[in-house]
Amino acid sequence: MQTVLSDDQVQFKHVVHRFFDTHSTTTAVRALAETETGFDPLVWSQLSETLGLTGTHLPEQYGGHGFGPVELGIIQEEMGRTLYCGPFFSSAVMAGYALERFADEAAKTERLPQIADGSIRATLVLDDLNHPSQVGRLIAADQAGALTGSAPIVLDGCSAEVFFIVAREDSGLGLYALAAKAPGAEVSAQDSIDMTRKVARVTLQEAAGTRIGSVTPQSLNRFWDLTSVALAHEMIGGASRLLDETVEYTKGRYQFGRPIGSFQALKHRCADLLMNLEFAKAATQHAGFCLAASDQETIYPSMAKAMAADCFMEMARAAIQLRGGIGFTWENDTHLWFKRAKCDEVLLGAPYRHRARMMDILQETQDVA
Amino acid sequence: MQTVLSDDQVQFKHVVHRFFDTHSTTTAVRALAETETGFDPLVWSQLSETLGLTGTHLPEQYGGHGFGPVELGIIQEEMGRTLYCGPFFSSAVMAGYALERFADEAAKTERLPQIADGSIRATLVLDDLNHPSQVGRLIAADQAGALTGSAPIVLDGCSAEVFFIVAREDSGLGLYALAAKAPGAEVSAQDSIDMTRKVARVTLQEAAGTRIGSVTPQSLNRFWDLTSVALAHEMIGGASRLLDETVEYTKGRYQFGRPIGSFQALKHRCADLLMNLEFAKAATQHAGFCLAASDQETIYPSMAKAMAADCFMEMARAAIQLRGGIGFTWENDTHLWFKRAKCDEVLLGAPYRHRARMMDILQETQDVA
Amino acid sequence: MSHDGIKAALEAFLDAEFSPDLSLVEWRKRLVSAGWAAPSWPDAYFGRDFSQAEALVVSQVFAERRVVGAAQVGPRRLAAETILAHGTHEQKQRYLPKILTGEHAWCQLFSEPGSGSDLAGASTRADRKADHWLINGQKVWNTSAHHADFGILVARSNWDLPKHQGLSYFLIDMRQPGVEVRPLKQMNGHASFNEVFLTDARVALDDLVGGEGQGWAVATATLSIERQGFARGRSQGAPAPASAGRVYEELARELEIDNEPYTWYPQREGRPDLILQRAQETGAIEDDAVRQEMAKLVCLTEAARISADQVSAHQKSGGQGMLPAGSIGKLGASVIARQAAHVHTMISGASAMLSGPESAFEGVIAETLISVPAISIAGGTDEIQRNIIAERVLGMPKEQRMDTGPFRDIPRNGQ
Amino acid sequence: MSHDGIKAALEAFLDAEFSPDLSLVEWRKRLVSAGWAAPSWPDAYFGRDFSQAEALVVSQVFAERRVVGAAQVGPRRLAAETILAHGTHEQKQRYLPKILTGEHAWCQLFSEPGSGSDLAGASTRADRKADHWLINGQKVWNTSAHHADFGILVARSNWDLPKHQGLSYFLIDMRQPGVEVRPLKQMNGHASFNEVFLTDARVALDDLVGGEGQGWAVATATLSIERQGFARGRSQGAPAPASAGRVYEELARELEIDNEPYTWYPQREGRPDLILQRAQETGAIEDDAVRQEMAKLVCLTEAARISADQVSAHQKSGGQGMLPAGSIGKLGASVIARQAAHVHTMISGASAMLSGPESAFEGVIAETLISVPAISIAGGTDEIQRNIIAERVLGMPKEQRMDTGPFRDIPRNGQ
Repeated sequence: MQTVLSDDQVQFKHVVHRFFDTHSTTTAVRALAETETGFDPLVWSQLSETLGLTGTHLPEQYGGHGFGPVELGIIQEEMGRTLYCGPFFSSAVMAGYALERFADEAAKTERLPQIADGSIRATLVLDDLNHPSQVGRLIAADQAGALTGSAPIVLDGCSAEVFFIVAREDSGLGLYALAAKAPGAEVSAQDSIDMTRKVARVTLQEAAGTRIGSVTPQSLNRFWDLTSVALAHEMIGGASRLLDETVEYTKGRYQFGRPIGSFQALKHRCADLLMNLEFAKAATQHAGFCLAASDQETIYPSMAKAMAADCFMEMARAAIQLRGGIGFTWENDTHLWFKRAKCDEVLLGAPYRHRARMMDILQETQDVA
Repeated sequence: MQTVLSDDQVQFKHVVHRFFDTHSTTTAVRALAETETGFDPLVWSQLSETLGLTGTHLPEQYGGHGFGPVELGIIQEEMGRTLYCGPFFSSAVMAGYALERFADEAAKTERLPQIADGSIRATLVLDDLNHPSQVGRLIAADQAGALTGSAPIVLDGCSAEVFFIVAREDSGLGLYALAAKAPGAEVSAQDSIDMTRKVARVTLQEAAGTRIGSVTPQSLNRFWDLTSVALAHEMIGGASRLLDETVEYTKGRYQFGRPIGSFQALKHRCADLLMNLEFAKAATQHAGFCLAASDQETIYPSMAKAMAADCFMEMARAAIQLRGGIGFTWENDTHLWFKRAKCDEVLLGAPYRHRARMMDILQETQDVA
Repeated sequence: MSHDGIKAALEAFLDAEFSPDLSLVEWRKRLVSAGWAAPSWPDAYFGRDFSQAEALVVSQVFAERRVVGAAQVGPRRLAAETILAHGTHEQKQRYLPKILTGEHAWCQLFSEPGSGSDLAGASTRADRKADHWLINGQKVWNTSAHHADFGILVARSNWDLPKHQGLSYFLIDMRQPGVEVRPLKQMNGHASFNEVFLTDARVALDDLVGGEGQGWAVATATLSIERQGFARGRSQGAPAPASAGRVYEELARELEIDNEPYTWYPQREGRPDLILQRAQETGAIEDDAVRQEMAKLVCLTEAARISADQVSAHQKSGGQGMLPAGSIGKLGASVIARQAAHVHTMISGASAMLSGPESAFEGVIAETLISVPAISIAGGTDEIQRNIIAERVLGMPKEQRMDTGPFRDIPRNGQ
Repeated sequence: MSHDGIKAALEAFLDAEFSPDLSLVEWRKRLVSAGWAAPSWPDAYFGRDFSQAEALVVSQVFAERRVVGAAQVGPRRLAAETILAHGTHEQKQRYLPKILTGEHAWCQLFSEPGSGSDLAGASTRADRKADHWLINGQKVWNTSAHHADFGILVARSNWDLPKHQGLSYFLIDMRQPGVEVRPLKQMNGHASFNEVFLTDARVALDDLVGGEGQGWAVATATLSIERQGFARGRSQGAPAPASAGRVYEELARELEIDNEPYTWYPQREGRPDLILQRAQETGAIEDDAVRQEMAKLVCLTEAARISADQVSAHQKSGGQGMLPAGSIGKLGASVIARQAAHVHTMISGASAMLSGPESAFEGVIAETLISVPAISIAGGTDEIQRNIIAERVLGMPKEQRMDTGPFRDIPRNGQ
């Protein structure tokens, strides 16, 4: 199994880094946060068509580039660093992986290429975002494929063109496709703490979905692992950026005749933050390598999600605290990451749920290494 | 309800403080730790006969002084401060409270006065020291009062003259008395991390106990609360002493040309420790006041035990850490408190069990204030 | 004066003078003239030289009879107490009555962008001209400055002295061209504070408090009043006017303006009070991992409450040696808020993301999650509190200072 | 030389010279003479100038053929590498062979009771006499000093220079009347260290390393070797002799003495490896509160392992920028040990009190609970590691030093 990024992957990271550094400045992020759809179509077409990022992790036979969770993690990390605003996670990651893992062959062949090249923006409608075992409690499909129920949190629900919906069936769960504007589907924007990622409630009343696949517990768990690790990378990116900028701030800010970064309390806090970050980053990278290497279930994806979330949240808290009052203002950028941290923390399950999940897997497999 | 100690109680505290300051020096503690029985009979007779401490919390009608958990807490706190070595907690507190709460009238009249004046050193044999609901799993009584089973941890089991034993009966639990040297009772010393408090295993094989009372779930819970709060006071005493001495140490120890107490990392750590101590102390005192005021079950005893234990343990860890290597040596006294902290932490239930118990009570009563 | 005597005199006054149909200002003018507006103040300055116990009798009568008292809330109280203690006879005569009547609102101009924790490092300039002081600089965190008529201001009048010695304390008219007030929006969307830009603003020579170079001593007095108010404010809260009549309506409007900056303050404390109900509603209370964290929170909130009760019981009985209580309580409030936010997050799960009308308690929990960072900063950061506890309570040695020379030579921001 | 060539030459040598019936010293003398004892050392000094890759081939052959190599474990390695790098020709000739053969054991005499974290604050005196140095002072934390024939010693030869400039580095004969070694018992009952009292002890003028006043530079080199060894030691461990014959028996005895101070070292790391089994045995694994803490521990141990693997992969591929790895890993080890002790305590409950034969894993858990405090102190406290990380990795500004003047004027312990 891989231990560190290959030279090619490092190269790729530089390319992606430059792109988001240029196109996802905090000025752009602040502007997009104020819009309804929350993304810039031009940047979207550049990253999907020109750079092909949306297809990175999807199989070549369905229009993707055939790379895996590691390369996707690189993209997510850079997006988290710059708080990229756009439907990448909802469409390419959530909907893309759902199709790849749950859809039948025909649906994949028809629909994955559109996700992979970004020409269609889809999103996944999951009625629970806390734990895979709770999915399907709120949305049900009848035998004709009519979907009824509601999902309170759907990423980019207002701007997506297509919904893929996981719904409870007589036995088990099925995957359904539905045009966003289809009769019986009602979409209402929800206010989120994190203005840089839009969410909506999707309510379905006998909406005529097309059944395109089955969701098994195994495939749902695998999906959960893949998306959790992608999200963990986003959090690591955000946390790294915050640490860099916070340390810089303490070097330049003077109080009591000295830079505040020379006060031992701040130095030690930053040292602890770096240790947490290094550990969470190692865990997250390793989870990506594991997913890339094998389909076997391990503790690492949940471990990565739990550690990255705790790390990002702790980092965001510290980033505000170490700035003092200015860190609590709207004008200062720190809160943008703080709010992303808070939402990422609970999206796909809060840390304590992932720790519980780790222990379940650990007991099943009894094999940590 | 009381909020702070009365003038009389403060006066009492001074008297007790002076006594243990004089009679429980670390030299004495170290010497007693090396003995088998772990106590000095002379000091025992002074504190029981001369000062009457053993009867403080027991009712006057049974030879006690009729004070309550608050005055007992004062004694325990001073004992914790000086690591007093002797059977006070096992005999006066555990056995004394067990008699008072579980025994029938005749047994109280006969036996409590001997506990109260310290002329008999008894101990309580409980087969579980983690949670009241688990008591009685290992020791059973048949209808003739023959006791069979084993308790792995009995405080001062080797030096006690009488055992009071809680045993499972056909329905419920009973309290039994047994001479320490009675046939069928086997006592073997156990090594404890804390050399300043002796423990033993008591194994019973058809030992002919005298049934002297019944143990109801309510009375067992009350007993658990009373003993937990006494123990919490001991821990607060130990933690206070450690903080005082650690702060003094940092003022006098020089590294890098300055007292280490001037380093902000150490100052902030000590500030946090003081806050923890103040909170744990407030909770512990309040628990004593609650127990003294009413028989009603509240969250405060378990809260006190959990907070005092976490505080003492954290304090002990810091006391070693802030001394550096010297704090890890046998010659330095800090480890004596560290080991007491570790054992007190788990005696009568580790903090997490008391927190769970708090929540059970909280849900039952729905009334925090 | 006997307590009964006070009561009788006050009730006679109220019977004769109070009417709910008076304007708020007119009524308070009567209170001020009679010495009932601030009875613990000196006879010479609108008061009656009452002891604290006597003043308490007055408050009780006001409360029982639901009579409106003097304007007290907000920074105006800091200004009043400071002027009373350190002001000149003329300043007292000029400013105090209109503070009591509520005709003049005040704000506090101490903090600066470049000196947050280091208040004595203020670098707003006060240059002495022939007949006035000329003020230039920027202040920040100025609650209610946009409503204020006057401000209490700390500025540097001498740059060659060490930092604490070069400050002076002024009373500044906020309604002048050189003073620009801009609202400062926080990360939780509220704008409770302002930035104040001072550009060739003027202060009359008479409006210096405590003498040139005495600014730090006077500011310290103001801060101490503020801290006492913080402790008191938490247990009392403002009395809610409940009756009909012009005086009550005008009071309600005054309080609305005064309290507006503080509407989210309960949220910055983490709203531990909502935890149990939320956990029961969502069913999270059945989860043992959540229960542990809830229990830890209950331990903290209860211990903080008990500890505060013990401190005030000690103080009432004239006890001492509990000075650190303020800093320990403040540090505790930070820990509580953090733990409460943590537990709220666990309880809400993925829906903790939501902040709109559909979210828990109509957005109160969401506002809590993005307000708690304030508690460990405002009014002295946790780091400052820990310094205070370590040095003043535990007596640990101070660090060598790097800022003892002439102020102009000290490295600072914006240089 | 090609790797195959090395292998062939070495195997020929072993075929000709090695016999399990040789005495350990006799066999190692042959190794030293032939340059196979330390092949990466210079040709001129008992080695073969081999690259690391070439030396690895040698190790592999030794391992495959289960042949005993040079004495390497413990402080003797620090002495050897330091002498090799900074010693004189005569020192190398005199001391290195007997280190390699194991005839001489060494110890490290750096730390003092008055200077723990502040190693450069050593105040053991080295006074130059006509034909020797006279040493007076006390050292502490000297592993294996009671078995040592020689010690590497840092002492102060000049009190008028700043602290780092007044130190010198010596090789001292431990078998002389002026050297008294006393065991130092730790709180866990082991005595892994010693105190060493130096009273008019003598060092020959020739036994100064690196010149007078160069002590800090040489000591830094030794410490750096120690740190590398710490990192390596954790992954390798000493090869266990498994065959019969005199040479193996003598090696077993040597290793027993060398390893004796370290028997409890696994316990100071918290024994996270025993958690799962213990939790299953006691049933605590079914408790959700315990599971959360177990999961946190697994996160830490696994992340530390993965992070260390990444660091060594980077280093192998010649990567850089990962220098902090040592301090971060060490800080992580403290956190892990603390959490492991916490979880062990939860799992054991009241029986965590017990330490005798009846206790869990025959006392190993109990020893763990009273050994973990060492991990955050030994080899540089957590506080020192955090300083290093903040200053060297994050580039945060150093604090103003209070100890820059002549050493005799610096406030210090025991003055």
